[in-house]
Amino acid sequence: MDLRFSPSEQQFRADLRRWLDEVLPQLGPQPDPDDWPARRAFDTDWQRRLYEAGYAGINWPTEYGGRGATLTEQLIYLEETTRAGAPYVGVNFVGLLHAGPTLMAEATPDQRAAHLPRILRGDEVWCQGFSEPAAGSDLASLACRARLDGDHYVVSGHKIWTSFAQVADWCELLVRTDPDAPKHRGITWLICPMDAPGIEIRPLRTIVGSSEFSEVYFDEVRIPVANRVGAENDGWRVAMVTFGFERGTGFVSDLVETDRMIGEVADLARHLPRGDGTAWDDPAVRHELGRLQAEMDALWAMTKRNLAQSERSGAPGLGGSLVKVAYSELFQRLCDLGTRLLGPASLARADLAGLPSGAVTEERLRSLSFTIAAGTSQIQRNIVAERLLGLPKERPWTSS
Amino acid sequence: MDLRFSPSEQQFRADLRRWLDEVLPQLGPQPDPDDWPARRAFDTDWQRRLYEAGYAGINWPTEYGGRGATLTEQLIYLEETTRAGAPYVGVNFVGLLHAGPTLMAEATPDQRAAHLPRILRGDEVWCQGFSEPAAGSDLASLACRARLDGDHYVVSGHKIWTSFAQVADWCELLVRTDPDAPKHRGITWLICPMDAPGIEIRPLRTIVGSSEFSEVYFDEVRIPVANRVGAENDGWRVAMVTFGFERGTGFVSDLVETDRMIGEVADLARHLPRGDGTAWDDPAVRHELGRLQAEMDALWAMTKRNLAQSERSGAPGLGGSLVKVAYSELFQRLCDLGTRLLGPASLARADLAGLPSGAVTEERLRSLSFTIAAGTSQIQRNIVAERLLGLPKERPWTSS
Amino acid sequence: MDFELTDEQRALADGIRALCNDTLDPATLVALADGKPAAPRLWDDLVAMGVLGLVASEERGGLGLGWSEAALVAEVLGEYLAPGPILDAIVSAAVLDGVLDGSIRPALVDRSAAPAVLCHSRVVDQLVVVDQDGLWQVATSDVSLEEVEPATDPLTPVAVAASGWPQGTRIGDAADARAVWRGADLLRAASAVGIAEAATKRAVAFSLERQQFGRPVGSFQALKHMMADMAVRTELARASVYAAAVTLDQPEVGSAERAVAGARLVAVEAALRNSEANIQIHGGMGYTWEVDAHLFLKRALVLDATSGSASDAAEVVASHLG
Amino acid sequence: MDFELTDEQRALADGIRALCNDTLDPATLVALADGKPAAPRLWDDLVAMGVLGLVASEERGGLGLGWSEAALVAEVLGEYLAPGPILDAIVSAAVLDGVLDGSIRPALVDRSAAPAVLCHSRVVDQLVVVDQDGLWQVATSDVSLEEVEPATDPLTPVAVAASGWPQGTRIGDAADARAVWRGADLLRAASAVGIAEAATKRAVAFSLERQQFGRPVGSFQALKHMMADMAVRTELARASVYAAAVTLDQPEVGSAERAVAGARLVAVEAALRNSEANIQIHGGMGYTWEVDAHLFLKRALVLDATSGSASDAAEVVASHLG
Repeated sequence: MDLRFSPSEQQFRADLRRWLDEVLPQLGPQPDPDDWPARRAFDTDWQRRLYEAGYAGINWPTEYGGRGATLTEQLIYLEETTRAGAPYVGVNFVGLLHAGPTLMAEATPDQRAAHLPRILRGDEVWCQGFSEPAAGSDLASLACRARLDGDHYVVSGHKIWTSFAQVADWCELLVRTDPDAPKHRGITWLICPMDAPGIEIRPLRTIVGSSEFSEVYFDEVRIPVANRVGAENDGWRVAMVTFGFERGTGFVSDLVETDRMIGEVADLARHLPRGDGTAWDDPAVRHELGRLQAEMDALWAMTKRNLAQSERSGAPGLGGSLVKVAYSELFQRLCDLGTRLLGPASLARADLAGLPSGAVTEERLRSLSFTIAAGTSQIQRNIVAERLLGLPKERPWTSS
Repeated sequence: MDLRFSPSEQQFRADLRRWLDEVLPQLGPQPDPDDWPARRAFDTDWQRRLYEAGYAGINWPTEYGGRGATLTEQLIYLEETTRAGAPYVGVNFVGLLHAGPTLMAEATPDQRAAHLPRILRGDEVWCQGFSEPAAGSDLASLACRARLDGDHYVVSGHKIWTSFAQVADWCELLVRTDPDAPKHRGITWLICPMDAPGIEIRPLRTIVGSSEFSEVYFDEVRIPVANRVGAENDGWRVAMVTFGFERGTGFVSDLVETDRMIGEVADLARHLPRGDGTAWDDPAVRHELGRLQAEMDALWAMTKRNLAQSERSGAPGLGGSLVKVAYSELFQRLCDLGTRLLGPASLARADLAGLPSGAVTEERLRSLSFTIAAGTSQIQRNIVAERLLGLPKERPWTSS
Repeated sequence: MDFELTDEQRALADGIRALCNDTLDPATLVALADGKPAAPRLWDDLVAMGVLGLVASEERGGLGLGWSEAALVAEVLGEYLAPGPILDAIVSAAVLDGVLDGSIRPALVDRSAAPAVLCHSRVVDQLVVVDQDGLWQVATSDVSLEEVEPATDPLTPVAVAASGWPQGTRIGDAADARAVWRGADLLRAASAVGIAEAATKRAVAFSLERQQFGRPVGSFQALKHMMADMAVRTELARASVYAAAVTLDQPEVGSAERAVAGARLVAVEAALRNSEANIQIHGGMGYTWEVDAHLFLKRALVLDATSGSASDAAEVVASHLG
Repeated sequence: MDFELTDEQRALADGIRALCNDTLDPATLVALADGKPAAPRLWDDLVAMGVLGLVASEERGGLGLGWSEAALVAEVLGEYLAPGPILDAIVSAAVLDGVLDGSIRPALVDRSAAPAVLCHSRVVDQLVVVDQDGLWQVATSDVSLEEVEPATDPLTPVAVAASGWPQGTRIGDAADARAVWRGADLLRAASAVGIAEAATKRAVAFSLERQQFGRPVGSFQALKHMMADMAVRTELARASVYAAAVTLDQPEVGSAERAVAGARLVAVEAALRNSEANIQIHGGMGYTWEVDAHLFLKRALVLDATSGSASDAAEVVASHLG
């Protein structure tokens, strides 16, 4: 076991840091979160800069133009960019981390050539059309229908929780091509142009009032058969293939942010007047933060173990589910502590009396999504129980 | 809503208190918990005293010689006897609180006459033969077999978790008389004499080393058909009938004890040196105890509400499950705090350095049984979810 | 002893429930939360029904009923997310004229709370300021208030008084101040019980309807047990709040200070945890603005932030230990 | 960076596991817990294998390996509930002669802990006393010790020194004392990881075998999720302990003080919660002496009681915040 970074890893970090120091001041201010065209412009500009500096596709193989970095380098990359406050992957998320890897694994050479270089340069933006109102945790029960009409699929249905739909050029779309097959077997994976006639996008407001997600309605949308990735009715397997691409770095940025926020809440406690001193004088507050930090340090160490194991095996482990279960609830506890400390200042999602109450209260609300999005904590615990511990799977319900 | 006690309730309390003041000093010391003959003698002596003073069968109807007290009087009775440190119901538990009520509801006049007065006077002691090694939470799957042979049932099987088996005269015994019927339908309720040939009792040590429970083995034990209560194969219903007898007082003594123990742990904190002061100077300790006390007060209030509702409806509510879920976990948290406060003194189940470490550490271990015995917390939550909230029942497992 | 609602108490709660059913339908609440003009007649109806005078003495023109009745009303108002400073008005009516006839809309503030935030500033015209020395009346027109947006709870708009609360006119002594604040804490806790109850009902209804993997999600044991815990928390909170209310009405049964602090702890905790669990059970839909799950959490946060700190309440209960 | 065990580390852990499999079968442990004479060759074998010299320098006759190796060994020993002051011996061997050849059996005590309790008093002949000023050697024959029964953990008999620990002979300075105690805390935390792991394995095995309602109890989601949480706690604890061990070996990667305090918090908590959950999952059988579920909880309690208080550890971690 070795936690020291090698000279080449240290060099990688130093180079990256130097570049970030140089480039970040050149960026304009973060756009308003609800101004999607501005967000696209900002995020794709950043992607282009990464591309030019050789950091685009940090986890993509070199054969597809990626950096092909080791997992430790990816960890350093995510750690440094997050710490430095560099832009998030943002609107490039689906292209870089989901659709792109799927195309690498399953698409035709033509399809790859058409999309991968453009994704990498920030020239095209993707969104994901998987979830449906009645198919959340039970994704395979999706109903969005596609029938073959000559050399086109004609798609009708309704997708939900689609991020970036407003500004995406393409959508990785799961549709049901065989309604009579068992639910996992009648699904097909399509590359859907978002400017096709018949697509309607309705933003969905979140509990913090933002338009992070949309509903996307498909009304007889015609998609060329040439846009199909993988075989007809084999889309479930195609969609699952990217899980093998994820090897433990999925939550690195979130952990770095959580670590930072523990420090910010501690700082808040040190500045909040309480009696003759501050909230930090209360051992209960200090110990609660100490425990959160100890668990955070453990999560960080676990991430490094996951990476080391994935690096050796070449396969993803179950570490992601373990990290997500623990980290999402840790973050919720942290935000709960933050608002409790704020007291009356938590009545608004805005900074009051010089306190960072706006951010803390906003995170308090936002944290509710952490145990829901990307696999609820219930689903994650099922995964850990069934795949790691070998406990029995849920059985279909009898109608007795 | 009125929490004031009426003049007659106040009189009842005053009389009881006076009697307890008078009688308790006359009792000998509590016997060793593992000396079962001494425990029987002590507990039945106490029962006889209660009987003579008119407090026996506080919740039994007057027609069976009981006091027929109101629920509020029962609450007062349990509160006062527990606070005064009066003996527990002890070996009389099954007779007074389970077998007796079952006989009242389901037995023949002869069976009632033979047992009820003797139970009330402490002349006979009962135990319960319900659970089996393979039938715990799933009690109805019990396998202990009884076949009819002339005017006797011949019983063979294996019961477990039987308290007082060593000193009981009688056992309320559930046996399977029809192995081919659905599991709830082939069970019969028998009055089993514990001196019948073929019964072997093997004490089972608990994690605190005590012999609170036994396993009871039945090898061709002959029980007269006249000892059957209710119809053959109707024993499940007969056994369930006592649940209707319980109207919210089941946990009163436990709550009074828990309340006392919160005070004791607070007292411990006030005496434990910590730096220049005591553990009580730590706000984290005080707040944790304050929260526990607030929840305890809420449980006590909830018990009073349950009683009031049962008094009006005449029926038991689901209050018992609610109280048990909350109280058992509260008690565990309290004991956890107690041992954490003790630190090195918790290394022995004995008083060290003038601290009450023996009792606290013993309770810490004993508390583990609270979420298991008398319906695990998982079963209790199922009950609350299904019966109070109307959520779907667990379905049988399909063998897919 | 009979710790069950009287028929009169039940009828009072049913009356408020009927009123809320009429005026606070989900569409009205969503419109209000969106800042759209919505005109619930709630306040006028409450004035008309005399509900604001529940605890005010008959000499003051109130009904002179008890805290038990006020707590039952506050619970229902919480369940329906009733907006506006109604609880403050009920408490203030005992010390301030003009509340009962609807001519003023008062709010309570604690001078020691920092920062100095006023809820429902747009409709409040008089403040009852509580501090260690007594009770003070301040006209909001005498306070430099600044609206702050967005409010955490869209149904509870807030403003900040950057330079704190003016001294004001003395209307009561320190004991009055403690009594007023204790009453307000009780009603906030009662309102939290309503939140906890409503969150549980919403979760159960949703989980019975929502199908995943060919079965209602409410049939999965993880969610069943989550909802069982919600029910346990609600019932504990309700018992605790009712006991505290009765203790204010019947001082011989115990310490009002301990009872109210305990009720605040248990009830606000129940409101927070249940409203969070309701969001979790709703899954993605629970994270949307359109579903009302978030409004219960946001109201619970308001109750937590306006009832002093939970630590202080725990300290009060602990001080009675031993 | 490669935070995975080397082949040598894996072989070391496997060796200890094989030894424990041979000498600490369940029957031997139950006999030991019952106070019956049982003669596990464990100590002699550990001496023979040189395991007690894992961290002792080569000049002292030790192996001069690292804390990483010692932590891996302590984890396996915890998993098998190995009795005796083995962890103390591993740490003491770095500062005391005679441990490695088996001629003395040492134990570590903290002078500031009250009351003054010695674990494994029957077999310990030398004490290493840690205090603020330094490190001290005391022969147990110079201490007035009284055995106390029953011990909380039947595999960890205890005695009390009513008049505390004698001053003893100075064998190290304050920095040595801190280093020794830190090493011991690390190994106790590592042993707690073993407890957490073993409790999880036992729970899973039992829940797959035990049938209720016509299905293995491990198929009920409530228990599945309880065990998933056990796995999460174990893996977090393991990562935390390994990171702390590596931090002792490679000081440039972080603060050893913070890392060990964090590992103590996370690992002992995992041992306590997992061993409790294991008892719960076993149901009634988990509450019996015959099933070993209780022994894991009792050992976890010993680790909690001998590692300073969790609050102190949280304070240490908090002091690094900001």
